[in-house]
Amino acid sequence: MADPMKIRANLVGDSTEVKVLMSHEMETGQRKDSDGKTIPAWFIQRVKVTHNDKVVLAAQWGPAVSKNPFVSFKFKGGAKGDKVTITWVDNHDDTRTDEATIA
Amino acid sequence: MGIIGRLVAGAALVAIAGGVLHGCATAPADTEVSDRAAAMMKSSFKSRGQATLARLDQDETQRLCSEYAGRALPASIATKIEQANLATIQYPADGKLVGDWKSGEKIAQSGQGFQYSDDPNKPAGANCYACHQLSPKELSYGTIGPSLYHFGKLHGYSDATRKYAWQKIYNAEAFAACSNMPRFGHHHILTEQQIRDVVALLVDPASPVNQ
Amino acid sequence: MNTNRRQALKATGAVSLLTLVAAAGWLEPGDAAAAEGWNKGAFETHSMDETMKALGGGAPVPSSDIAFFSTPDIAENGAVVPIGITSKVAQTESIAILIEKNPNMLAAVFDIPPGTDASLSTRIKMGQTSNVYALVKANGKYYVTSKEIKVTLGGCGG
Amino acid sequence: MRTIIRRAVAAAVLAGTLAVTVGGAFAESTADEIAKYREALQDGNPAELWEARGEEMWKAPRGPSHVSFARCDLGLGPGVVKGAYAQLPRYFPDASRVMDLETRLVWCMVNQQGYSEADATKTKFGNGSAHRSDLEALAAYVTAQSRGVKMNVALDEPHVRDMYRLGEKMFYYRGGTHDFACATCHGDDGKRIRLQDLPNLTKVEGAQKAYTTWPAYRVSQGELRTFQWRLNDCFRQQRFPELAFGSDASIALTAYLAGRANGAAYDGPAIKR
Repeated sequence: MADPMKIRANLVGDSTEVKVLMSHEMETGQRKDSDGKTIPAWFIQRVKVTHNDKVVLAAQWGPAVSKNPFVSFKFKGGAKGDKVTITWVDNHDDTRTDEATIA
Repeated sequence: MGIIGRLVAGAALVAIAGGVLHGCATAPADTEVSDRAAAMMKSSFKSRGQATLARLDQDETQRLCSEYAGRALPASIATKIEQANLATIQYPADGKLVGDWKSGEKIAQSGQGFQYSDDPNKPAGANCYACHQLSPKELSYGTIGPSLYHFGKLHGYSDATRKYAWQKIYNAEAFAACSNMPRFGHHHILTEQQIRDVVALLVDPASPVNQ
Repeated sequence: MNTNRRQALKATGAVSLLTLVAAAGWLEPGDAAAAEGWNKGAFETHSMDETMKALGGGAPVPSSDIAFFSTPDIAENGAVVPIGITSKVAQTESIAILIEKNPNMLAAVFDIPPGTDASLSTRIKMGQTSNVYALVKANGKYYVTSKEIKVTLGGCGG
Repeated sequence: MRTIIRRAVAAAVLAGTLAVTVGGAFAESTADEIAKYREALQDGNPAELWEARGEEMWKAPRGPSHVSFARCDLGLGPGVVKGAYAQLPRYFPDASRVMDLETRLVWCMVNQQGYSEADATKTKFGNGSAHRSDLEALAAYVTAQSRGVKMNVALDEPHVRDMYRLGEKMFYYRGGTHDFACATCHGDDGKRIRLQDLPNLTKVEGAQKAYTTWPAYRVSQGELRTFQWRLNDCFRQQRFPELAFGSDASIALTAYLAGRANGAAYDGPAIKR
């Protein structure tokens, strides 16, 4: 199973700033291994961030997103103690969900 | 390099060693640490691919430059190192020192070669851009060595300039004892033709270096 | 990482993923087409024109209301190129990143629901020096700005 | 056709905005932009992913003996991690040897957790999720617990002092096909290789800045790398044979550089090109 994400969610003024690091190879499918065989593509395709069951960010990614992806954004309406939940799904249908408390 | 060249070089280097032993002012304790460090390295490194343990065996130039590193190199030793290395320089039998600058630019860009991770069957590069500015088009250049931009333009497109460029690439220690620059000809890092091409990159009026 | 968050992460493991995403209305449990929420066609294009077609939009209008931030002109390494995009176009619905000279042009699309700032940063890969486009969808229309990012070579073994 | 459309769109975009860099960049602006690049990376360091994995590993029972690192003494007492890295390498009487962090972790894995030496060092340097390195994750966790702690390697301890002096000799040792020593690239102020700044490790400030920012997440590799890796890969590029993991030479050179960094606050794991 994939490693947990590292999520930071901090209240800055009236916005919640979310910063997330995900553990993923984000293999492009363009690289070759030492034997010259193409390494198959393996990357996160969809990301969803929710706060109180409301979607605050949704994304579709291709393999050009860097290995161990990082995203930072802000949304309004969060309060200290609320949960921010992040889910990703990759092209192998592997998935991971983690949550953090707004500080 | 031909066998005769190697013998000459060897003899010259032995001569330096003799001279240094007489004038050696290094404290015994320091020599003892140096010897132990060398022995420790022999047991701590392992041969891998083309990079065998023999690479740790120093020639006289390497030994002296290590010994005096971090302090002033006495002028007499510097002169001896330079003379010995000047004697190693070989010239092409056909006397042609200048090749194709376009090929030279590729050689200057490539850092491949002689690492245990490199394919020994592929030609090595000179990696000039790692340390020098050359063509103004390449922004990613290093500063360990001086800028060589306008090398030919500044030095003049003369036979003397061409010969100096050849010699410097072949064995930089001939002009600057304990230079940071590899001895590309002396250590057979580059072939004769590759050296010609890098010389061309520096001295050909059409080379981007001289634009 | 503080202990509280670590515990929070552990607690999450107990929650069924499906319950969680179903609650968010994102995936329906047992929906065979769930994996198709990814626009495959759009991620296999080689030009702005093709990408726009796959996204279902027309030619984007250049806009000075879109700006890059914390996005250097030169990347020391193409494997990780920081990209920040802010859109001041009213009713911004999504922000996409396109890299002209990558094997496939579209790198990422972010949907921006109401209440979320139309401003985000992430990191993308670039195979070589290229124009990078910030494509914004607002009120059904597309807007774009671009900048060139140079990718440099590095290292002594390079 | 496709190309033409793309160019046309690009041209339209270029005409419509001023966001495109004007050509003819030169050295100073290059340096400025590289500085901006590095700054932009600081915001999120994937090294944290390694730290989190290392923390789990540090606390969990492991190996044939099924024991955690709770009894592993990094020099400040069994299981004490806080500040330990800032005093390594140090002399460990139980092993009769000066050890750096990685060799000490291997020692605990072998002598306490029951691993064979070969198993403990099987994946010294990770390569993707299929070949992850426990040692790199553990090192990320342990070093992060010294963040902000001043480097304080015991140079007055005779064994450490000796390794420091041997390491200094190694630093200046020229060899190989290219005549390189560590000092070739790291013996002068303000130098670069290609666009990478080279710390002058012969000066205290240079050694401090360099040593206190390892381990680091290398964006070029997408991996967290420790100081053992840093030395190993420097020697590869020096065209030397391979520096053996945890060898005396690796510890001597680490002792030299860590000792020269004394007094500076540890600031890793960092993120680097």
